[in-house]
Amino acid sequence: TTSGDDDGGDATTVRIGVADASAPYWKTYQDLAKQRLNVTVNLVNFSDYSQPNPALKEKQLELNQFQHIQYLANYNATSGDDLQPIGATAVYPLPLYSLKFKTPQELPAGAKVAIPNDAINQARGLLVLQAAGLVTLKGGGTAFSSTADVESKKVDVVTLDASQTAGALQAGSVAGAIVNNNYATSAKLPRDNAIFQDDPASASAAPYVNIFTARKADKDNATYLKLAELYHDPAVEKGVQEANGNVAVLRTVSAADLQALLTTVQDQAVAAGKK
Amino acid sequence: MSHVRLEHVTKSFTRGRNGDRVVALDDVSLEVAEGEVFGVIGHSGAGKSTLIRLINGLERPTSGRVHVGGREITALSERDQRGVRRDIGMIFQQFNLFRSRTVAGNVAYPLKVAGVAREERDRRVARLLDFVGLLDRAHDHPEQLSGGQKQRVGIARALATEPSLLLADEATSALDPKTTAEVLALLGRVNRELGVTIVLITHELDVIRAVANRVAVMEGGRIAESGTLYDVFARPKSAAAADFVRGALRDRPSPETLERLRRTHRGRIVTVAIRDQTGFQTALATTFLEHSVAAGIIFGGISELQERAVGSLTFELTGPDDGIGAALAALRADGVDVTEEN
Amino acid sequence: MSHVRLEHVTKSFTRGRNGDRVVALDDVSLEVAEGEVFGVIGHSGAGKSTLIRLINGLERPTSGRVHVGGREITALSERDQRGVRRDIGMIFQQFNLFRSRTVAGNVAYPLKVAGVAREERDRRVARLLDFVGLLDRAHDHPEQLSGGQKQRVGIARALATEPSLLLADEATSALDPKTTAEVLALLGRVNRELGVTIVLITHELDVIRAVANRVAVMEGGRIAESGTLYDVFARPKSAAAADFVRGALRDRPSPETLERLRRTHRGRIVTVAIRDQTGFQTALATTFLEHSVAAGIIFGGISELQERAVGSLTFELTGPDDGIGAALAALRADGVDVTEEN
Amino acid sequence: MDEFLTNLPVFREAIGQTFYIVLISVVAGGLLGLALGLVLYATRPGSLMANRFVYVVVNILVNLVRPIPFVIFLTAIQPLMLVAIGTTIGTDAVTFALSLAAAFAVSRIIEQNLLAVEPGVIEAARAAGARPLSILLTVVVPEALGPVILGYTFIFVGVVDMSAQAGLFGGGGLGDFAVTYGSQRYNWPVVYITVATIIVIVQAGQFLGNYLARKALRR
Amino acid sequence: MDEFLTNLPVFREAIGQTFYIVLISVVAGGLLGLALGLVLYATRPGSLMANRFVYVVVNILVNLVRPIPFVIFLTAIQPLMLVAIGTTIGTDAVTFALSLAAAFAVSRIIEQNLLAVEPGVIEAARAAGARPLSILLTVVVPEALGPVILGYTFIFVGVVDMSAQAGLFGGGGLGDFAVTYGSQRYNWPVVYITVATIIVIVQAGQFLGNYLARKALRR
Ligand SMILES: Nc1ncnc2c1ncn2[C@@H]1O[C@H](COP(=O)(O)OP(=O)(O)OP(=O)(O)O)[C@@H](O)[C@H]1O
Ligand SMILES: Nc1ncnc2c1ncn2[C@@H]1O[C@H](COP(=O)(O)OP(=O)(O)OP(=O)(O)O)[C@@H](O)[C@H]1O
Ligand SMILES: [Mg+2]
Ligand SMILES: [Mg+2]
Repeated sequence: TTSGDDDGGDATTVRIGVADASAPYWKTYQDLAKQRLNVTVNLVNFSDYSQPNPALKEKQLELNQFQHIQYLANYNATSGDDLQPIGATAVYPLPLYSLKFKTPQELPAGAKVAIPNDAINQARGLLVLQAAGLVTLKGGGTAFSSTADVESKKVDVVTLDASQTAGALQAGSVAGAIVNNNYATSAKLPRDNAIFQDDPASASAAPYVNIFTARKADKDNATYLKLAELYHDPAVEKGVQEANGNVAVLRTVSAADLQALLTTVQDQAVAAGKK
Repeated sequence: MSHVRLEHVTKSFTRGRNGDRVVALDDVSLEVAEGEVFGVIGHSGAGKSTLIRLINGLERPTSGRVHVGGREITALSERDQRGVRRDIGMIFQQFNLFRSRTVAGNVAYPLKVAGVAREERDRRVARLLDFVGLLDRAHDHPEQLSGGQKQRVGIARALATEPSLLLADEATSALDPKTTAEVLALLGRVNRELGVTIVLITHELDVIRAVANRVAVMEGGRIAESGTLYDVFARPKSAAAADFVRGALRDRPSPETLERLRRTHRGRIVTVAIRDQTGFQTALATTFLEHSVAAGIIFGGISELQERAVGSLTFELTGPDDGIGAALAALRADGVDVTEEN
Repeated sequence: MSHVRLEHVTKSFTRGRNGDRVVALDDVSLEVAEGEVFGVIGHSGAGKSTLIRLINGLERPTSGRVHVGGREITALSERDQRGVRRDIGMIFQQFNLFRSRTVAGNVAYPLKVAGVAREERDRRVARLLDFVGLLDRAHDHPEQLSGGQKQRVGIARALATEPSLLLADEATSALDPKTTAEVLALLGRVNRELGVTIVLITHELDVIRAVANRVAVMEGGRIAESGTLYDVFARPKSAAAADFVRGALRDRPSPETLERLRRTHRGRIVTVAIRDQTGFQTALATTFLEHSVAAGIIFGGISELQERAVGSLTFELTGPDDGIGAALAALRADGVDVTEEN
Repeated sequence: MDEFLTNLPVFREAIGQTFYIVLISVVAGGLLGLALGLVLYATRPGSLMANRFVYVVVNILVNLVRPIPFVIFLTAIQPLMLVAIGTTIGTDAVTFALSLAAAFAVSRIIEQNLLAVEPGVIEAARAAGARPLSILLTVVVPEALGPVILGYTFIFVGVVDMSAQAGLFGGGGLGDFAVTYGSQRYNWPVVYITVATIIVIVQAGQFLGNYLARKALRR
Repeated sequence: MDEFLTNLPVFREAIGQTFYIVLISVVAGGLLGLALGLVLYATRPGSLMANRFVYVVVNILVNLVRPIPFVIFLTAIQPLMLVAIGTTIGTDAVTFALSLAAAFAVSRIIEQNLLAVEPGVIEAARAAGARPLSILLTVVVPEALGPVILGYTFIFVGVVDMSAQAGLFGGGGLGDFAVTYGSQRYNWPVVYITVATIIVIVQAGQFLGNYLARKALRR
């Protein structure tokens, strides 16, 4: 079996780059990997999303699990790499929260709405706001839109670090906020306060399915595929739901399908990059 | 009335790892009268600077009391000491000029502190700088000045506010004789005309002589002797004072000088003390002539101390041996202090 | 052979906003022979420190050349200058002690630079500190010392490597007469015994007198006069030298002193120059006696310069007016330099 | 390059935000830091207004704040921020937080530089009867001015760097622009141009600082 | 609190990482920064080894690096990092980057503090015929030692703060722990305990620095 570059032999160690190592389900996952697959999983936590992919490419990780297809496509397109998805985990809806208002329509004109500032979440957040009728985006918006593409707006969009939108909402600095699920759960934002969200089950949300990613050469590596599968062990899935306020829509998609989807989205990304 | 009074003041410093103590001042009591020029002399390390620094409270005594102008400065808070200090000018041994200020800015500083209005300040600064010969350097910074020029800035700064008490720590040590004389004349003038009390530390006799009324001789942190200028110099009682006076008056040849003198002078060499005796010279000459002794002055110094002459002259005596003996005996009988150098 | 030679050296500094220039040295040429003690005197700001700093290359001249020990230091790179500097000791006017080092560390520094081994270093440091009376303060830091003590550390440091050339900038200005005499005796000894050439800046006559062979008098950046000690002091040719000598010898009463003397002395006051004339005193006395004039010495000084007497005495003359007139005329006829003070 | 041009308006805005954030932080933080630094210097044992209690408290306070991760610091002072400026996000919020952070850093720099001032000149000022505060402001600070100016320049550069974290809280600025429009999108031209702009701003500040320091030092 | 206990092993590891990152960065960055600072000081016009070219180049270089956002800086030096330590992520990578960043900051602090040294003592050393490098190391640095120690203390605190960004690159450490296990999860006990730990470390460093500086200053 394959192993980390530096440690050969039987004892298999796999380094997985993640962005939420603090979530308890990873502990469950690591235990199971040891028991069932005799694989030692080393989690490497990144608080910056721009790093796990280059690190994987540089063979400093064997796998990473923090992104969705859309993010990976974007990365491959812009960096010229060819990283591949080998297993799906879940889709998370991206809801718009408000503490004072019940529907998007109630938001007064000029109210401040926070969205994440990283490229992918920002585009997705803007698409959510557009769907909610709060902004319109240039050319109808793409997975690459940024605040610069806002054509007309009812509300004032402010970008914050993804981890900060919930806090800004709670502090009363904004009237509404796009909050990623993990942060909503951590911030104990009541689910009821989600006044709008994209539909995780819809086909349009398909590119937002989160994935295990490997280097292309490793896309058929049995150990890695098993590790991806292990995510859907009931114990892990339960933990994932707990960590995400039961809003995760768990997905099992075959590696081949994921890779095909990636190709499509990546082509779109390349096209978007050229325009 | 006394302007400055020290009562049993002791000051010691800790030094080194094992906490050794240096006793810089050891039970010093002292009184400086209002309007007096008080000289403090003593060898290097005797405690002179420490003494002066206690007077304006830059240093607190380990024990004892210091009174300035009737107020016990050692009992005052730092805050109350400030009022006292505004009326005290200080010339530092190491100048302590502000590097961030120009020459004019240095002199203006105490005036600013005292709240003197701008025009008045400028006027006074110009006058003082003119006096110390640095008016054309008003806009230079201290590091552009020579040692003596720096000292002159320090003097001008200390005098700026026309304080009623001036503390001068070796105020002319870096100055040439001519400039020293000018500075001392100024000190004399402010003392006489404005009644400024001056405490003057120096190792130069001429400085003391030019202006001091009374002197204290320090030795190892104690005051070995104090009294009027004339008394201390003409008739030193303590070994320390005698020692210092000998070095300072330089009216008696040192052993080395004597040796050199002997090389060029074949006659007998005697030193006669001069103590303010009018007509004394005539008596001396007469005595020598009477005994057919030729006397040549080869060394000596007569200074004027508080309007009286003090010093000594060294003569080479040539003539018949018994004549010389008789002349010396006659002089001694007259009460003249004659020492034969050998 | 000349140890130090300056050829037409000029040094000017820029100052102020409008780029004014201070000419610190103006076309100075100078030669100091090997093994000589060369004194430099002059008023404050005359350019003495600047001159000495050019010799070891701390300052580069604006124009002109400086040779030390046969090498043109002004033509050497900073790197090559270092070799020359190792053989030059320097005593700074402002001491420039290392605050980060103890007293012993300061003295040891040049030895370290010279690569002297540890034991030898410790031995030499102890010997020097013992000499300057600071052995018990070896482990103190400079800020714990008095002004004179700091200067003594500077002296010990400059002598540490037994350099062949010693530059002393007001090396005794902070010292009392006794310590000064000790330091000068040491300088004399290193000069005689080790053949060290010394360039000595001072404003104190006694310092020059004690050790210098030749002197230069500086004035406004120029050398007003130079020659043997005796020539310059006994017969100054330039106004600058005369001016300085008058201030330094202090053998003539200043106007203020004269005024005071006049207050207590009713007779006529005359000053007689003394120039190394054996038997002169007898002649003087005889003349006065002959004319029934009583003469009292009220001021004066006779110093020994290079084994010759130089100075003057101020007399109060009492007696018949015509007698005094005749006596003075007789003295003048004899070639005696008599000035009537009035 | 194309993408850079598309984002030109955002870039322009980012420059404006950076100037806003940096200038206000350096000035406000600089003044507050000067005050804190003076307190640290003046109250240390043996100094002009020696006060063990104040010294220890301020000393600890300054250390309390400096090492806290900026995200947490900003979160922690949110209540204070709401009172002071009514919001916890955006350019003003970041500026507020950065000013505070800069102040604590400045205070240490000031303390260090003032400590190098020779005791002799302070004695000269005391001997003239000057008040401690006046001595601090008219003697101690001017005597240390050269290094103090360089210290401020140091902080200026530090604030420009810290302002990159403004993006976390919607503060914008060039650092955020370089990251979100540049490195996060693997768009290197944007990164280069933006970083170059930052560097030009910093160099300009540094040259000014060096120039002023040289004037103050006169060497 | 419970959650804190669950994460205790991670916390322990984070402490270890922080010590590792901070100590190496302060020592390695400190030495490199000292060297750079000496170059800045010694080559400035009128100084011991005045060299306009070197001075301008190093001056600009130092400013090139300091203001670049840490994320971008770390990305930019990845090729260098691969050569030097064979990885671009993890504790070593962060330590490497922080050491560099600290070095550039240290250089400015050193420069500032050395500038306050009195020219007279340097002249005394030159007059003794000492080499410029020897003067720098055995005279100039010792004369400025008090402030220099405080400068290092300042950088130490700064490095502890910067080490919070280690998380960006999988470097771990207390700062990252406080953010990812604490503030991002709105888990305040974790934040408090972690920040308190950071502060204790920093206070200990500061007290040591103050103590050493006082010894060096003797006032
Ligand atoms: N760096 C400088 N910038 C401007 N002027 C200077 C500088 N250094 C010296 N000078 C000036 O040059 C002249 C000569 O200075 P120098 O220090 O040589 O005098 P000095 O004879 O040693 O005087 P002192 O006996 O007072 O020490 C003085 O007028 C002084 O002000
Ligand atoms: N801070 C200090 N720590 C330790 N010892 C000190 C301190 N200040 C002064 N001393 C010592 O106290 C003694 C008296 O010092 P002071 O400065 O009063 O001497 P001084 O008479 O002024 O000498 P000088 O004529 O050399 O200036 C000296 O032995 C000196 O070394
Ligand atoms: Mg003294
Ligand atoms: Mg001089």
